[in-house]
Amino acid sequence: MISADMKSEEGDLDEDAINNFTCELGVLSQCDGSATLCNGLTAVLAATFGPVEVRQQRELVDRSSIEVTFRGPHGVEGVEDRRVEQLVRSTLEQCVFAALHPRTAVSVVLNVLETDDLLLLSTCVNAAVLALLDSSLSMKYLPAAVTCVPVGDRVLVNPLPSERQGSSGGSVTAVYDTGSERLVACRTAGQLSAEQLTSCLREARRAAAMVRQLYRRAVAAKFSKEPRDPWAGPSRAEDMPPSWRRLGGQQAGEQSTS
Amino acid sequence: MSQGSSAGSPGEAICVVPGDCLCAADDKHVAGKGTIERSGYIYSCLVGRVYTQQQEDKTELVEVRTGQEQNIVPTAGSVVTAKVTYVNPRFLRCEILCIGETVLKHKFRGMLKKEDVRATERDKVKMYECFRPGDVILAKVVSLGDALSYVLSTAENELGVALAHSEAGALMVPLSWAEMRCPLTQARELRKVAKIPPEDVAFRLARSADRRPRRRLSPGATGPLLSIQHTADQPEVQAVA
Amino acid sequence: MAADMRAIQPESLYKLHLECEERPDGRKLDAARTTVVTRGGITTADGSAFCRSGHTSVLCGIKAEVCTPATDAPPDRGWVVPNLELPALCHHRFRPGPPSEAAQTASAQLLQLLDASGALDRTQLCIEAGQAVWVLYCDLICLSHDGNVLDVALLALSAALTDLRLPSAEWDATEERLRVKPAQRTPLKLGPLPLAATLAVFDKETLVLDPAGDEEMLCEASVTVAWAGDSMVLLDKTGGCELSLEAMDRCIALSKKRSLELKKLLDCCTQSGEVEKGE
Amino acid sequence: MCAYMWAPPFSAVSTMELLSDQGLRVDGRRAHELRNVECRLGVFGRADGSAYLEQGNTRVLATVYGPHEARAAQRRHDVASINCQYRQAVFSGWERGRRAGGGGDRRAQELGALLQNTLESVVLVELYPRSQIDVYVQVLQADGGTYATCVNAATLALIDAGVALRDYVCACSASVLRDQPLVDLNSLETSGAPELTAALLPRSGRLPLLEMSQRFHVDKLGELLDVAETACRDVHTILNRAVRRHVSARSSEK
Repeated sequence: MISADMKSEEGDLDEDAINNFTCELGVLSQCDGSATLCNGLTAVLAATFGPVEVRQQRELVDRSSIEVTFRGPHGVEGVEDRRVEQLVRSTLEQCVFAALHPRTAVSVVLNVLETDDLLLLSTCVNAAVLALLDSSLSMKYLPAAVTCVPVGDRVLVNPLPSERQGSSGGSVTAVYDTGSERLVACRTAGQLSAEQLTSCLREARRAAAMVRQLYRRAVAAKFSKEPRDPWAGPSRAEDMPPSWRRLGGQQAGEQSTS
Repeated sequence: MSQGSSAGSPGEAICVVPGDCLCAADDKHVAGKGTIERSGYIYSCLVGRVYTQQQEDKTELVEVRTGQEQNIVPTAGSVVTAKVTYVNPRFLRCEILCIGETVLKHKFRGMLKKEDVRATERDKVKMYECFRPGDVILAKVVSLGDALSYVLSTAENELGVALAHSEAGALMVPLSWAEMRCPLTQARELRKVAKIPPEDVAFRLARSADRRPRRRLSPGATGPLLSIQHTADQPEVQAVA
Repeated sequence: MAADMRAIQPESLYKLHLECEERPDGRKLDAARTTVVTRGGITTADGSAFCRSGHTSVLCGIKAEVCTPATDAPPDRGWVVPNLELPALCHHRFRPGPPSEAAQTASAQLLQLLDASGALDRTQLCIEAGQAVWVLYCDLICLSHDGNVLDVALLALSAALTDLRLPSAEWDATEERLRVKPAQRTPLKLGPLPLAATLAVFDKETLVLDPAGDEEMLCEASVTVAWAGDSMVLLDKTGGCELSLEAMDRCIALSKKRSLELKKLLDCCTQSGEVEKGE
Repeated sequence: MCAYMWAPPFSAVSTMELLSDQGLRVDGRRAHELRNVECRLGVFGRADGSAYLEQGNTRVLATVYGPHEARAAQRRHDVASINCQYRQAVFSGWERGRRAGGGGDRRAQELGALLQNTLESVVLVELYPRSQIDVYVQVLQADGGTYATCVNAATLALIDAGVALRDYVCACSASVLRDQPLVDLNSLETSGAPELTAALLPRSGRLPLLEMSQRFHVDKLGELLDVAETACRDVHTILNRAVRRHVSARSSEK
């Protein structure tokens, strides 16, 4: 049933942008929502708590305050970690319906399991969104983050380190609202020409729609594991369409170690 | 030491600096603002110009005026404009933004207790039916209060909520002393509404937010300036009980 | 009892201003504040610059020190260490204490911008590979904070780098010690320096260049774009409302124009001195 | 990483005579002469009061915020509390100083507390109960007499802020070299000689601060104090002239 809906709505998109993605929702039991997301060599575990009681200092009278804690792979906290936190927090502040829970806090914890640095930022944003989806917090829209690297005239989307030969070191990480296709956040690194930036931003917008599909499948896969849920789709892995299968738990582990 | 340039020319006030001796503190002279009386003399404690003022008891009040914004702090009895930040069933907290007509550079914290909301039926007051966070209120300072904040009161017709936004986010129009209406949804919300005197056009203009002027603003234009500009086409005033 | 609209409803007042396309300080939407660059004011530093844009002022002083490169670092490259301080002195919102998160991230961003621009070839800072290299401690102090500190800080850093004169130093291999002649000084060879422009976004579409402190507090989003010559070295849009790609294109064009103005300002005063750019 | 230090530019002079036979000092001043003073009030529009002061090569910026609502820890119910912070820029000296912040710099903390005590003697704190006045001084370039310059700059900033003061407070440093008292030392002279810093309320002649480093003979103290007091009065004359000029400029603008 869900698969038919998806086909009609999303059509057949080229899926190069999310080829290297694996994800799983609800991996942790003690938090309100959790997700792991692997993108190539980068793996992030996200957990959300909330809405919970808020510390007096951070209390906001008209909405809930969103706190993001980022734990890097090395355990040493640095300034770069704060910048990742800032970007994820500001993205979530826009998309979460914070006004529904005034005077509360929603806290998101991001744990980096593995990283190749380039894709860290976009993976963190996407993992945080998946964890929020898992926690069933109301959201205004689904943001999707994509990292693009210009190489010559081409633009690579979410490239693996092996694919980045010949790049000048510039990269663009963009977060889009997948509904209105407007830019939520953007951060670049290295040198880019204005044309490269423009083509990266446009390419990222196209790829963000694919990340949205990934979100849909992840949620569908979650419901498929919960047979009591009347919304559940196929319950056994064999019944799922082939493209869904790699979203299963064991495969995710295998991919991240390879 | 050089005396102020204006000292020589008669008619113009003398320029003084802190520590300057102004005159003897005798039966005829009383130390006013910006001065200090010490060992029989009146000294200046600000940089500014000296002004004297004849008082009713035939003494002269000696003042030093700086000609710029005075550093004022709230005192008991002054009417303040404040923004509500926190409401609970017993009291509310707010930030004091203006004292009288002076805009403060630094905000002060204020507190309004449930029993000071109105003068009658004080025990039936429900805080949530009078104020919401984000409301702009007019209140009078009752006392300096405890260590944390100034204690305010709205127990007068002219005091209470001056500006409030509805749940839909629009500026609401007052209907009576206890109700306001949202112009977007027509929903009514309860507030302890202040009766704004007709000459206070700044609030009236702000309340009728739909009628925005489409004319050039002078740089640094502020509220009172706006109100003077628009007294001619003053918007119709909603009846306030 | 007439209360000031500026205090009570800054948002509505600002909207009125935007409708008239004129900002509270009298600027047009795409106009920057008057910017002043003064070089070489601090005689105890090896290079210094003072930059002011409206009420925002940043002072940058560079001190060069010699150190041995660490074993895991490239032996023939020196270091640049920018550090931006936002002391309590510059704004009443700040309190005395350890450096704030904003100051730390801004310092990191300055280093990132300088590295990305490639303006400074760090092999110039090498005295003897593996033995002695220069470390440039670039300390920036914000003296007055009225919005848009990063742009002004970056301008101050770039100007101070052009003002920097390194003492000539030689490594004496036989005695294994360094000989520094502080009297003989040479400037660095610099590529295109990074220059940033920040825009604030109101009403989802309206772009406002070089926001002042109040505008920074009221705006829905802000976009910082930095250029080094013709290439973009940073586009940072963290937080705030969503933007259409057309609005982003306008951001890029406006920031490019502003960075060219700033570059002209820097070039004008390559000789030590003060240059003012009137708006 | 080991740091190599190279000689600061003036090391060659350190053996030179600080006071020539003609009675001239290294920078050509006479013994009782102050350095050139430049000052401006109201340099930063966003602060309640600010002042920039140059005494020779020592450059100091002071800003004042307040009186505003006091933070809980500093609140006093009957008077205003004065909160001072002293900061020295890391590039202000010939050798790069330690980074400020984190409360690590003991000397800066001490000078902040000292400044607070000095200013409490002139500010009419009883006029602003339960409030707080922040005075921040930032040394941009240090060439001797930094503390004295900070006191003078803070006075100017308080005046600019319109905070009620009993009087000016003016400070100056003094020293003794080969039996000859010197005033307003620069960093070269400080390195070799004892230093006395005095602050004075010129109208009442009171000394709210007296700080000494190194030793000198007690018989010299009286003479040194006289010299320091005269120097403080000279500073007062200069500051007073600047303030009056500022006020007349401000009123002519209107």
